[in-house]
Amino acid sequence: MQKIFSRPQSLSANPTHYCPGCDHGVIHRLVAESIDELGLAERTIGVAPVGCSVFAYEYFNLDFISAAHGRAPAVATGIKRCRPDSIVFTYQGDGDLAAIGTAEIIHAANRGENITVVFINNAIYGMTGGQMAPTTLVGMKTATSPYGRDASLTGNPIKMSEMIACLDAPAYVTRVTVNTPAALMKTKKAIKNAFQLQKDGKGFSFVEVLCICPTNWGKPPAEAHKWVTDNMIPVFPLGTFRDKHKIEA
Amino acid sequence: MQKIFSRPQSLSANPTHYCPGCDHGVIHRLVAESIDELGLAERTIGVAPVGCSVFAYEYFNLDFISAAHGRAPAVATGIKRCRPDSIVFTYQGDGDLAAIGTAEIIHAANRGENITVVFINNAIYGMTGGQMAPTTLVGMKTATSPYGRDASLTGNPIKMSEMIACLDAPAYVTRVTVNTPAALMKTKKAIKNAFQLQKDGKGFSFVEVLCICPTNWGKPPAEAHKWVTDNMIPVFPLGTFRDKHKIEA
Amino acid sequence: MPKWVINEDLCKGCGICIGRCPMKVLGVSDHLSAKGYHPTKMLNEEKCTSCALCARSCPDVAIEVYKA
Amino acid sequence: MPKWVINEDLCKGCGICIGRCPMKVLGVSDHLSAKGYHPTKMLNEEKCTSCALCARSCPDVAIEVYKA
Amino acid sequence: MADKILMKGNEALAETAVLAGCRHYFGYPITPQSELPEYLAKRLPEVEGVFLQAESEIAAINMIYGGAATGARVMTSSSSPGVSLKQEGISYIAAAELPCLIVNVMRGGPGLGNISPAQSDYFQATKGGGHGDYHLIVLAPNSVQEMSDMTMKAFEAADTFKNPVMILSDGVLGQMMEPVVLPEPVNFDINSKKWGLGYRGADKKGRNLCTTIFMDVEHLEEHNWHLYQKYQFIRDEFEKGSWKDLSIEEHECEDADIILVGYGIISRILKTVVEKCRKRGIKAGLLRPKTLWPFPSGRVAELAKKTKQFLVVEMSCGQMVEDIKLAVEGKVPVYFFGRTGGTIPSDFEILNEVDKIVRPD
Amino acid sequence: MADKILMKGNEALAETAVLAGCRHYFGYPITPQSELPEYLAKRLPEVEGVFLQAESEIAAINMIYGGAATGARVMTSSSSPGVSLKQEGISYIAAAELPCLIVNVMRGGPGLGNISPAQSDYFQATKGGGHGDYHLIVLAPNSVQEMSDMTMKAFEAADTFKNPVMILSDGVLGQMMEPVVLPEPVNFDINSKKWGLGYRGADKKGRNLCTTIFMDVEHLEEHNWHLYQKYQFIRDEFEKGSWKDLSIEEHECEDADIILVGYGIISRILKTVVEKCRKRGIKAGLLRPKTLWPFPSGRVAELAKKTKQFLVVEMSCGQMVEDIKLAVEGKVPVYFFGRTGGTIPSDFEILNEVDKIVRPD
Amino acid sequence: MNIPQGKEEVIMAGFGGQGVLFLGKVLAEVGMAAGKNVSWLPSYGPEMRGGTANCSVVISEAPIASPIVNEPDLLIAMNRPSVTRFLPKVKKGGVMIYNASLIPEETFRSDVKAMAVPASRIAGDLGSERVANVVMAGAFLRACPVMSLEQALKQIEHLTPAKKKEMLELNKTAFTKGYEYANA
Amino acid sequence: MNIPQGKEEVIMAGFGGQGVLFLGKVLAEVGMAAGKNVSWLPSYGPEMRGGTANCSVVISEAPIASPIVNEPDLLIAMNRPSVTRFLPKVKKGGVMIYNASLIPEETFRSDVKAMAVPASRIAGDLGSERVANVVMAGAFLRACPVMSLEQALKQIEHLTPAKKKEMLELNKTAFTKGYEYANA
Ligand SMILES: Cc1ncc(C[n+]2csc(CCOP(=O)(O)OP(=O)(O)O)c2C)c(N)n1
Ligand SMILES: Cc1ncc(C[n+]2csc(CCOP(=O)(O)OP(=O)(O)O)c2C)c(N)n1
Ligand code: SF4
Ligand code: SF4
Ligand code: SF4
Ligand code: SF4
Repeated sequence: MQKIFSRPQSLSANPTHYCPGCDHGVIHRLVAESIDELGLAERTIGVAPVGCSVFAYEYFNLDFISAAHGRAPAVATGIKRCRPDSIVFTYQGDGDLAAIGTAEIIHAANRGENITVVFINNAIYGMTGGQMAPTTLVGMKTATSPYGRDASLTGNPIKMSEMIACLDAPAYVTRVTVNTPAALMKTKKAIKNAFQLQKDGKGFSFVEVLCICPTNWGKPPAEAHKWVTDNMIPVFPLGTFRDKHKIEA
Repeated sequence: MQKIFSRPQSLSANPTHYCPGCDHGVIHRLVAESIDELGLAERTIGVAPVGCSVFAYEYFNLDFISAAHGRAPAVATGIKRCRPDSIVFTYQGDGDLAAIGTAEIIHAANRGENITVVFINNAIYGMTGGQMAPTTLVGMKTATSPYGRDASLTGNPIKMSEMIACLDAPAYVTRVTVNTPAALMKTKKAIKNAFQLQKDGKGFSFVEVLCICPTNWGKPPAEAHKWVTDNMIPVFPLGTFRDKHKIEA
Repeated sequence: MPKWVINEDLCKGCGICIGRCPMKVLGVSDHLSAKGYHPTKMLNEEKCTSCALCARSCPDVAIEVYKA
Repeated sequence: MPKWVINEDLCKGCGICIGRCPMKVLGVSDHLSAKGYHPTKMLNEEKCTSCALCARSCPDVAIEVYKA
Repeated sequence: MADKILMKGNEALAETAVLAGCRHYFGYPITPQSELPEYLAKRLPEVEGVFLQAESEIAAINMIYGGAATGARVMTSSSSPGVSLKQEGISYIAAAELPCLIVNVMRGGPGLGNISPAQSDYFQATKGGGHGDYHLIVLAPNSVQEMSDMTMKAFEAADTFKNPVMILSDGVLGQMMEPVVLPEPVNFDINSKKWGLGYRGADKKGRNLCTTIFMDVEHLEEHNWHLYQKYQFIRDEFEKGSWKDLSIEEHECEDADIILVGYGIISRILKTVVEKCRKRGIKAGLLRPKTLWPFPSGRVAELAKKTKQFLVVEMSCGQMVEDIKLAVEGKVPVYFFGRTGGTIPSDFEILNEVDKIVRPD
Repeated sequence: MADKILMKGNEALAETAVLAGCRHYFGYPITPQSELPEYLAKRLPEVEGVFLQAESEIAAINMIYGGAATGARVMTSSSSPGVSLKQEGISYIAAAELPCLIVNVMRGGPGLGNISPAQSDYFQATKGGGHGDYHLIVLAPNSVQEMSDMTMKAFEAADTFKNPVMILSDGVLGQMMEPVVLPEPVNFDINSKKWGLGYRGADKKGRNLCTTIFMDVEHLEEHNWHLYQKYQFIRDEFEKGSWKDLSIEEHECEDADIILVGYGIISRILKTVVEKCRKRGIKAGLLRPKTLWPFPSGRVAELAKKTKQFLVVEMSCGQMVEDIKLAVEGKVPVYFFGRTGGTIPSDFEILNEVDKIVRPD
Repeated sequence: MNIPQGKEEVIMAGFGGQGVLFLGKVLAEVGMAAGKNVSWLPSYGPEMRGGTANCSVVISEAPIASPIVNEPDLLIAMNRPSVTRFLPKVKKGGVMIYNASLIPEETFRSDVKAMAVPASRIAGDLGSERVANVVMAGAFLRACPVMSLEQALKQIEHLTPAKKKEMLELNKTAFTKGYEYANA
Repeated sequence: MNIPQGKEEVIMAGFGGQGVLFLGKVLAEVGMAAGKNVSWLPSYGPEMRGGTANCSVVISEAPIASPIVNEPDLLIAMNRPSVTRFLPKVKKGGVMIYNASLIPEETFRSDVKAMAVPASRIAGDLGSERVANVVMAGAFLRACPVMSLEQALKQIEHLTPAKKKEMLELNKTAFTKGYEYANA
């Protein structure tokens, strides 16, 4: 019998604490596969955020550090500047990266730090129980926008990829999702591209993944994945906003 | 004898502590004139930054508060939300707004707070003695970039107006300068537009002014003003990046 | 040796694999796992083409797929 | 009463006004002000057209301009 | 009993803030206090108030700085790591003498730690986690009822002394439900504070200014001693003045051979311990500081003359115990027992400690 | 004398960091310490090091967290308001037991205050301005020479105890120039720390992990007491062990009727005062804590048995005086004299205070 | 009606979705309505994610010192892991009510009275497994009779969100069935 | 050579642009080269902006307790405001060297010896007003003779940036002129 699919090396065997159907698990796997395929495992250092993926370090067989909420890009900068030969990536949610961590991600990107950022945009704060994120859609009801997000009071969802693509330094900025097998393959490619670029010393790479939070959206996974297509993608268009080195070409 | 020009009402008679030729003084005057002409003086609240203009409150006859370094937009938000009938503006330097205050300005802009921001971009930290700012030009020598800013280590100058114009909410985003009489008139118009919009409840208005820091640039004012044309404008193009309500039309 | 192997301790019964299986050969088992979930089970291994779409869709990497 | 009045306590001798005066009627006085600057002075009031460009350019609002 | 409602501590605090006339909340989510902002996100719009989730704790505390400067009753809340981020802002607010309410629902630290209840931010709250010589008034409730009562008091104290007030709570008090009787609503008028930015009453003289920079050494020193005087005044008000009731709670201390000291949730456990001690013939007493700053040092010093020893119990490695020692001045032994990381000491183990002390062998 | 150079305190500290093997600086400008980053901006590139001006103090301290986790010798520096912003990060670094150097060149507070010298961040530095039970090792130089010497020691202590070390200086020490003799450079190898992230030595077992979250109450409590034990050990090392020399400096305390206590720049003024006192027949002594945490309480307690009183002098409203009182335990009176806002007390006025105490009337 | 030992300390535990916290709330409300002192303390935090949930309720004649329950008088176990985790902590002579639909019968502890209630099945029969927690609440009232069934049902009414009227009847029947089953 | 009273406490003050801090540095280097203990403390901060600058230097046989100078033995005043601000603080019997080009002569203090040095003019004659500070340094050496002129000039060399060779001669002459003027 030939093995068609099994767990990648860099992904630990620990069961995750994620809710049933949560996309975090699948994206962890794609990151681990990319690292394995590029042979980077032994020199990769991951930076976990504060968010549901705070325990990401439990799920990867890699050197890892857990950063303070929002500061992963600064932590990654410190690591990369002290260990330039290592491959450094951050894995951050939208509260972590687009709210409290805004300054750190913008400036790491603007400096063109040679790191990779995997940005999990599920339009909500998961770990703390479903509060509004800067990425929450207008009208969406959350624990802190019980009447639905009102643009006149709190503005519109913030588009990090577009904003980061305004900066000169970033090498690669792309937005993908995992709500279908096809989309998932694309995301795999994007994440692998990002690490490839870092490996080649090409600078800052940023992959935004539109994800579901079945628990706090109050929707079963399948329905949630459809909701991504119907509601999130229209606001957060998929696509590549920067590809300095034509790696997708 | 008819008076052609004298000090605006809202500008106090105190001599400023600014260095000879520093643009801060002229811009203070334009802000005061705009407020006077729109008859907003008695309901305007200014927010001073930490920077050379930390004492701005000494130079305006207006209610004023001095914010912590970089937090003026948050302070202004607190004020505006508690006193919606008041006119609130922040006056911030590039260290204050584009470095430590990145998250606060981005999110105040993204929420569309109905405030006015006057952003003094002199490509350097003035008050603290000429350190590098995120807006410092590549190759420019400063106290903390003694060999000239190296894009490969610290990236390129950050363009705040362009970045803020990526957001949906802002009503008005423009970049001007004051290095010639003509430019100065334009800046006056821009600042007045910004306050007009706030008065009309149209939301967030942002005026970036390219300024000189003769002291830390080590250039006499006239030369410095020319340097703006020759070196800064090519990197920070003048123009209006957002004008939702066609106020310039 | 079976084509399709599931680790019931990892499966959280989210049902994603079931929905993604082109051959519709996966279903929910009625027993509860130790963690309190109803794990996915193989209904008809013959029809399974070992495409591994289920495995690749599983957030918990609970499925392994083999081909004869 | 003069067209052009300067407040020497405000003037910092930055020279901007001198450079911006289209009639070139402004110059540097040789005495030091209390603050230790050489304030600007009017060289030839006749030629001054009261355009007030100097005053509008002055960062320290040290100049007032009148017209007959 | 009719008006008793079953509420979480976080919710009781939030509802009382509204009843106290607070119409503006600025904060950022963090466990174990998120029910507080979530409650206000629902409630404030019902009373034309503003609930604003800030982009961070730092933005939140600076919104408070701006909001408080207008004279409005404003509040923020967070938990340990988030409160650490507010330290610069808190120093500014104290320096500017702005009234406001800051809530810390403490969790386990240092670092990210965990979200279980703890009391390890005592030093930060009472000695000043921020830079410079300043003090917060720090209140420590021990029940859902007090989460409500002390919130009303907090806003009063803040306005009376023009000083930020912190409610130092913990995960248990925030999360637990108990029956609570809510207070009557008060009418608060932002324009009652004529110093407020944007105040436009006819009696306004000149302009209103709020700043914390005093470049001249003389001016800053003057300001520092002015604050110092104010803090002494607050001390007196709580030690013997009209705020005395908020200072301390005591049980059977007069004849006690051993006085157990603890604040917040711990004080309730200590009460059981005291009862059990008395049953078993041990003359124990309970001293519970309700206000942590100003600390009731005077009363502690008095008791130090009467009792044989103190046992301080905290959910920390020992912080408040320093203030007890400072007050006791070595007159009698001061023992400490602490549990950390979210463990709440049981009455059994504390009783055990008491035994070790009073019945050594 | 040949190798004496005239240097600013900030520069001497910076150059010594380089000699200590520090190759990475992350910080944000603030007066009165900016010469420090400015010096390193020039110097580090000369030795293939990295100087990086962060976007804020918060980014800087988190870069330190990441950098220190690799095993590199890293440092940051700031002044009071900037240090307040670092408190969350400092708590994380202490929790993760990462060695690094943090410099606070203190200025006047609270709030923006001013840029003149002050000592009002003592509580923040020694009691923990951040959340949770943790401690920094805090060194207090009093000369440009010590700005250098203590920097070398700081990196050693940080690595020895796996703990962040703070140098608590002030505007005068940072800005003044004095002749200084710099130490010999040491060879530091990042790979000497096998726990470092990215360490790839053949002897590496499994992966290296750095985290501060302990969700299980048991684990966090275990970690808290582990840290507590470590802090006790550090205490002993400074009190009686191999770090004793760094703990304290004394002059004529043995027979003193009054012991003057002060740290940093103040200790130098007190030395003059002691001399003048002795000349005038007043038996005065000088006690100078060189290390503020762990505090030399043991020695203070001993002296409390010998002397008649203490006079603590600080550039604050009174912070270190609490640690003196804790050690003295009421055995003799502890007096306090403070100047704030940037005023540096003159020997005259201190002498005056001494007179009031020893020759009342 | 009074509480046997003057104080009843209860721990209830189960899977995330089993509504253990609501179950606790019912107990507390019932206790409060009966004029007792009550406290309710949830487990919070990571347990939210996927795992298990539990909650402590104290119902007491005297004021409650601490809401923390280390040694419960009564354990309501909704699933097997909860038995493993909490049964050992139950006081000697205490009671465990367990969800017999998910927990196979066995001899648990000789010194603890075990009441089997097939809550999930009963709830399923009523049309929704989700009300198994309310069934257990009914059973609890039997074990700790602080008020009459009628009075208790009033509390259920008051606890069920007004807009969820359809839930109301279901909850009432579930509570009653639990009460009756425990009676049998 | 020894310092008269064993310790010389100096304050020098002037406008921002007058190089007062460098002047202080020269004094400190000279003192250090003479084997004395020295300290140098600048005014820093807002005074930078536009206003005035001043700096304290202590040169002493014994170790220096504090670098802060409250009552200087010697004041070097580069402009009028500095006289107003610091002259009152000078010790009885102390000395003030003042820049006579900017400060009109008058009777300042009967108990303080006033030395007039037209530093700006001398410097101007040498081709650059900017070296007025160095002229004053020369005058200082006369007032506080810690070493010979020759030795002092070596320090000037060592203090002038290598790449500013053209400055070197200018500085040396300026220093010498100041020394000689004060001599006269
Ligand atoms: C300084 C600080 N503030 C707030 C928190 C609380 N907190 C933890 S995770 C989180 C946000 C989680 O949302 P997100 O980043 O979107 O990640 P997700 O959980 O959705 O994957 C917050 C606010 C914290 N731990 N630290
Ligand atoms: C928290 C904090 N960090 C740093 C500083 C020091 N500081 C004061 S102003 C300033 C930057 C000034 O530059 P900019 O904002 O560009 O204004 P400018 O002086 O050029 O007008 C800095 C870093 C401070 N006061 N507070
Ligand atoms: S809360 Fe949302 S983001 Fe977090 S694990 Fe559950 S589903 Fe995933
Ligand atoms: S330092 Fe620069 S910005 Fe500041 S006042 Fe002087 S010229 Fe203006
Ligand atoms: S996708 Fe994975 S976890 Fe979800 S049901 Fe299928 S096997 Fe189970
Ligand atoms: S512009 Fe103003 S300050 Fe400058 S020289 Fe002219 S009058 Fe003086």
